[in-house]
Amino acid sequence: MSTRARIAGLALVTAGVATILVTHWMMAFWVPSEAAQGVVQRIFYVHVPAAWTTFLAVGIVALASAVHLWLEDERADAAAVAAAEGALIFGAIMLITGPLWGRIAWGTYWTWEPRLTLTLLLWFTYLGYFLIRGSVADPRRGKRFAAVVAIVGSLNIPLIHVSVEMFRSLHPGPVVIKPEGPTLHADMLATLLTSLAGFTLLFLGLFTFRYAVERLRRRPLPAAAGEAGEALI
Amino acid sequence: MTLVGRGLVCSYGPTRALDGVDIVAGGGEIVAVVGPNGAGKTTLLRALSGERRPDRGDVLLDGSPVSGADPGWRGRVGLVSHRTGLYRKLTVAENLTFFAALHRISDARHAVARSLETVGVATLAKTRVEALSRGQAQRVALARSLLHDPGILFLDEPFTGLDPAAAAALESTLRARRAAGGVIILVTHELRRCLGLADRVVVLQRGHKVYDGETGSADAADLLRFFTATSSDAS
Amino acid sequence: MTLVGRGLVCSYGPTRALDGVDIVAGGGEIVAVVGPNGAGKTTLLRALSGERRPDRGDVLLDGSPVSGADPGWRGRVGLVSHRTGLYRKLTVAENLTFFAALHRISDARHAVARSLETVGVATLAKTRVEALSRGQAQRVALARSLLHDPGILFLDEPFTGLDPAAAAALESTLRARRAAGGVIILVTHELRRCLGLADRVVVLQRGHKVYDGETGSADAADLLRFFTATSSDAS
Amino acid sequence: MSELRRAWLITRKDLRLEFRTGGRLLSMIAFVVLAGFLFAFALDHNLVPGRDVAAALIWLVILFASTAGAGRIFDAEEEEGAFRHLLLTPVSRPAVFLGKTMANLIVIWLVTALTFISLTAFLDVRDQGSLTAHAAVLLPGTIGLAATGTFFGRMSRHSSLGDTLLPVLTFPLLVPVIYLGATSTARVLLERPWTEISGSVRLLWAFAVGSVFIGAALFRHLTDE
Amino acid sequence: MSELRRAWLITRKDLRLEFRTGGRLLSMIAFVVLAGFLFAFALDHNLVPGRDVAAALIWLVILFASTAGAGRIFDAEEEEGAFRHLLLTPVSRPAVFLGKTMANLIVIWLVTALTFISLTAFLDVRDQGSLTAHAAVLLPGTIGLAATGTFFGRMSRHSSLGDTLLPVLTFPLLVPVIYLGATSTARVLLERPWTEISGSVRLLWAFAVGSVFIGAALFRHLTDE
Ligand code: HEM
Ligand SMILES: Nc1ncnc2c1ncn2[C@@H]1O[C@H](COP(=O)(O)OP(=O)(O)OP(=O)(O)O)[C@@H](O)[C@H]1O
Ligand SMILES: Nc1ncnc2c1ncn2[C@@H]1O[C@H](COP(=O)(O)OP(=O)(O)OP(=O)(O)O)[C@@H](O)[C@H]1O
Ligand SMILES: [Mg+2]
Ligand SMILES: [Mg+2]
Repeated sequence: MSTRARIAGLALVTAGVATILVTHWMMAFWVPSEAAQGVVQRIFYVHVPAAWTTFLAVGIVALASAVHLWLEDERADAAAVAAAEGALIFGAIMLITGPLWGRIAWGTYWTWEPRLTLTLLLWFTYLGYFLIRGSVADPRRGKRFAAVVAIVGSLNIPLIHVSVEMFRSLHPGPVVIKPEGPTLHADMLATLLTSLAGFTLLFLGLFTFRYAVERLRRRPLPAAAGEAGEALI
Repeated sequence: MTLVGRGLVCSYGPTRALDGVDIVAGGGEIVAVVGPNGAGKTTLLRALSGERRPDRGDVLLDGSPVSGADPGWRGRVGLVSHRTGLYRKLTVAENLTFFAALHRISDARHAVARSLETVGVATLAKTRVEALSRGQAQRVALARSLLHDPGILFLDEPFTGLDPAAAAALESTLRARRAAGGVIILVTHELRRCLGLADRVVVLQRGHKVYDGETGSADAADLLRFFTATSSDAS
Repeated sequence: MTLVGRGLVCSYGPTRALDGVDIVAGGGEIVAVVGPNGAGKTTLLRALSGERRPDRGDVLLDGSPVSGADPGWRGRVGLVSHRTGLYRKLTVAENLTFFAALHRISDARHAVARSLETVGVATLAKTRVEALSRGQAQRVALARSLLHDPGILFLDEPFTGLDPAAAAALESTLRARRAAGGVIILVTHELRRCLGLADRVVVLQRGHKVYDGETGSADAADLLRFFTATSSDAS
Repeated sequence: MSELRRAWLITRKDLRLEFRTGGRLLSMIAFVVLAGFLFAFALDHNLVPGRDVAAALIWLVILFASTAGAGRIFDAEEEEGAFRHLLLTPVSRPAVFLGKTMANLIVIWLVTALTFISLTAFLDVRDQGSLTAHAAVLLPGTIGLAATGTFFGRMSRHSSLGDTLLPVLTFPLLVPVIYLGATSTARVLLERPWTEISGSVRLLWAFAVGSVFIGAALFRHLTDE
Repeated sequence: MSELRRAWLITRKDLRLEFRTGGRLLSMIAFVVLAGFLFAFALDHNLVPGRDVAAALIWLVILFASTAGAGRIFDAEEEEGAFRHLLLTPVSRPAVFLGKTMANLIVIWLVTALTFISLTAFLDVRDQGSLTAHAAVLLPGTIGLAATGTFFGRMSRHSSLGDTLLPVLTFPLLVPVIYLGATSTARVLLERPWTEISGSVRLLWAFAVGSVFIGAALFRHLTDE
């Protein structure tokens, strides 16, 4: 199991990294610059895929958490933990690229506008996910509690998505995912989708690795004699 | 009917309150659980009643596992705990009627009146719980635990605050329920009373079971010595 | 030192919980107060300690009236009541240190350590009260009542939740305080224990004193019969 | 069906406790009336018409009622440890959640009604917007807030860290509700056509239904150890 | 002197309980930040400048903190019946009152500070009025409200009638304070000269000193039966 997981993880990570390298080439030499913002706009190809990968990760955490609550399956909890780490990592990428872009596009790193605030809170929620697991006295209760947090926290995603329309917002609205279909130059769309593929592959690779490690960590240790005897009763 | 706890382990954070306890209680049997303060008696009742799922081990009724998540199981259990578990701002009758309705008792009014009769506080039905004395409140708590005629009773120091008459009445109620085939697990510190009342006694110490035997057997006196000798510290 | 309650009357609204009770407790004497549930024992302690001013009657210490409004009096009184009276979110040591400071105890740390030692919970000093078992909390409540070495002790069912070892330790503590000349008023339902421990026993019933005599005298056995016979209803 | 009846029993019991204690309701009443006073006196009515702050104020008070309620709704349950006995009866967890949410909701409604009266009295917000339209906005909003309040109120009782996380978890849920609610109420006050409001109301209903269902489904994880 | 030290012990104990429980403080923080959000998004900033509601909002939050605090400040005392044991120590009643008022006050200050931050963030009320001037207005106002809160909080615990009477009793006291406070803060925000404000501040101080002294003097009638 664990060798297979290692091979699968390695393959996925390699594919992801390769695709991301291709994206970088596309970003640097291939895709046309956006008219208004110029070169700066190219951070778009990192920012948006990072955001979507975060969403994917959060979705997996919520799903796995729901399964864990329902079936009390350790595997589901391990999957949730693995995905939650991904959510934190890709969320961090999004939260770093966003302000960098904002510094140039808006003249400020940060403003308390709805999408940014909600995104930050989303990230904190999944930080809290880990804190709560560790801090509740009974570890099993901690897991279930964290699962509840994960599910409630994931409700944030649709809100983040519609927040741009709901509130007066600085942040640009959807250019790809909207009812009328994408309003984006075809080359830009291609670059974006390539980048998205790379991020997703990378995430799935890391996820597979982390999942295998979690499973290993939870395997009951070859116990001392007393422990083993007790377990048999 | 037999209630079995098998290899029960319960921790509060780093504290292991129960560390692999096995306990068996048959129908028509009163099992007394004794032990020094902090031994894990209350925790044992919490695990058996399903209020707290044990970290390890399981609870079986007639061989099939039970859990607090199962309403069927909860309907068969009666519990008296350290606190009265009543709503202070409601009257005695309001409290009991509320719990009777949640227990789906069809003739709630009658059941409430009868159980208040049993514990001798019938005249207090319209009094708010906050205006009761400690012993009166304890009687109401007992009435609540008997309301739905539960087959399995968990009693955590039920004699607390009861005057001798009420204590005697409780003893005879328990004897009657034993005769009717109920399972009764009784935690108490009054060794004399428990030796007179219970069929079997289990001694806990620091989360371990250190004694388990018939009260009638010759060991009972030893047990008393044993228990009082080793329980000098609560921590 | 003699504590006297004279013609004490206390009502809760229409309920007369105490209806003209006289009680005398000398220094070096343990007076037990017994009686059925709702007889007014707790109310009597509240009146004597000054927590509740009686509607009529007064409390005298060595002939001069005392009142809960007088800090000097409050400093001499120790109290154990039905509830532990501890802050659940504070640790055991924080609780006791707080009360020690309010009692103007100069070497608070030492006093706290010593009183925890006495009740056998020294190792729990850093535990929050919410994480204690019932008996452990009761021990801490006892420790708090002894902290400032009070000359007058009011104990309302202090044996609640104590294991036999702790109960024995409490008995010997009380004996030692009696020897030192303290006034001790003890409410309990354990007749055997109170007959063994107390010098005098007072029986309350529906707010009236119905018996008052030495425990050594021949009446004690009668008393037991008398008490159990008449207390069939708590209301 | 009979679980609904049991939920209603819990509601009735909670309301009875609420009215006998009085504390929460009365402090809310005091707060509402004082808030009306405050804005009536503090704002310069030549510059700021009362109507412009009325919507925000209404929702602020509703928020207050559900925030203050969130923590307190389980206080009476814990006073003498009654909740564990309630949980030990065969009543289902969704029924407990619904019962408590309903009690919470009724208190919020009372407070909201009072707010309207207080605003009418102090801010001269009179005859503005039809009552039906106001109710149509307030109904889903208060349902959603009551359910969230019950859920997180229990959560904060359950774990010490949960408490610290509470604001972080509730914000993303509450901010949009409050925003949608306040803007819709403002439009109702201005007597704008219903089509300008219906979109928000639909979102509020989605939130209300979602939080009631998710709360009911997940509640047992906050009650069974 | 040593009674003051004992009062401080009570304050420290109360704050410790407050921070370990978290509930009250956190629900206030949530409320404050959400209130900021709400007014920031709900008001049309072209019509209503944030500054105009800022003063009312600050005082509303302070009022909320002291109202919510009033009932809860004695909750932890009653949880296991600790208060009667506290009262049975030789500590004087004024010291108990001062200790609890101080704890109440510190929580109110924390909430007020947070309100300023939240308003600065959400309502763009930045660099308006000197901090010293704001503090000069808020100091007596919060002291007065904390003392009244403690007093009436105990009163509502003490008797069931007190509870019903509470709003009736507190209103006449609180309305002027809130009014004076909010108008003064509004003037500070507008950077009006101090002479326009000093009269109100003097009245606020009179209220603060008065309520602390009267509270301390009368407190024993609320504690000793
Ligand atoms: C400052 C911190 C920022 C954060 C936290 C942030 C967050 C996000 C998130 C969460 C998404 C995904 C939303 C969704 O698809 O539902 C997103 C998408 C996007 N962001 Fe940002 N962003 C930030 C700054 C910026 C800036 C400065 C710009 C450009 C001016 C920008 C432009 C975009 C664009 C164009 C999209 C794609 C929209 C779509 O097609 O849905 N972001 N951002
Ligand atoms: N909520 C809790 N959190 C942490 N530790 C706890 C908690 N409840 C109990 N404990 C600890 O677990 C141990 C067992 O407690 P338990 O209440 O089961 O004892 P017990 O046998 O019922 O004692 P007692 O006779 O005093 O009632 C004790 O050491 C106690 O300190
Ligand atoms: N707060 C109260 N309000 C109204 N009535 C009360 C209150 N407290 C006690 N009573 C009533 O006063 C009477 C005496 O109560 P008290 O608590 O003194 O009895 P007790 O002798 O201590 O009983 P127990 O043995 O049960 O502790 C009882 O009838 C009781 O119902
Ligand atoms: Mg116990
Ligand atoms: Mg009593």
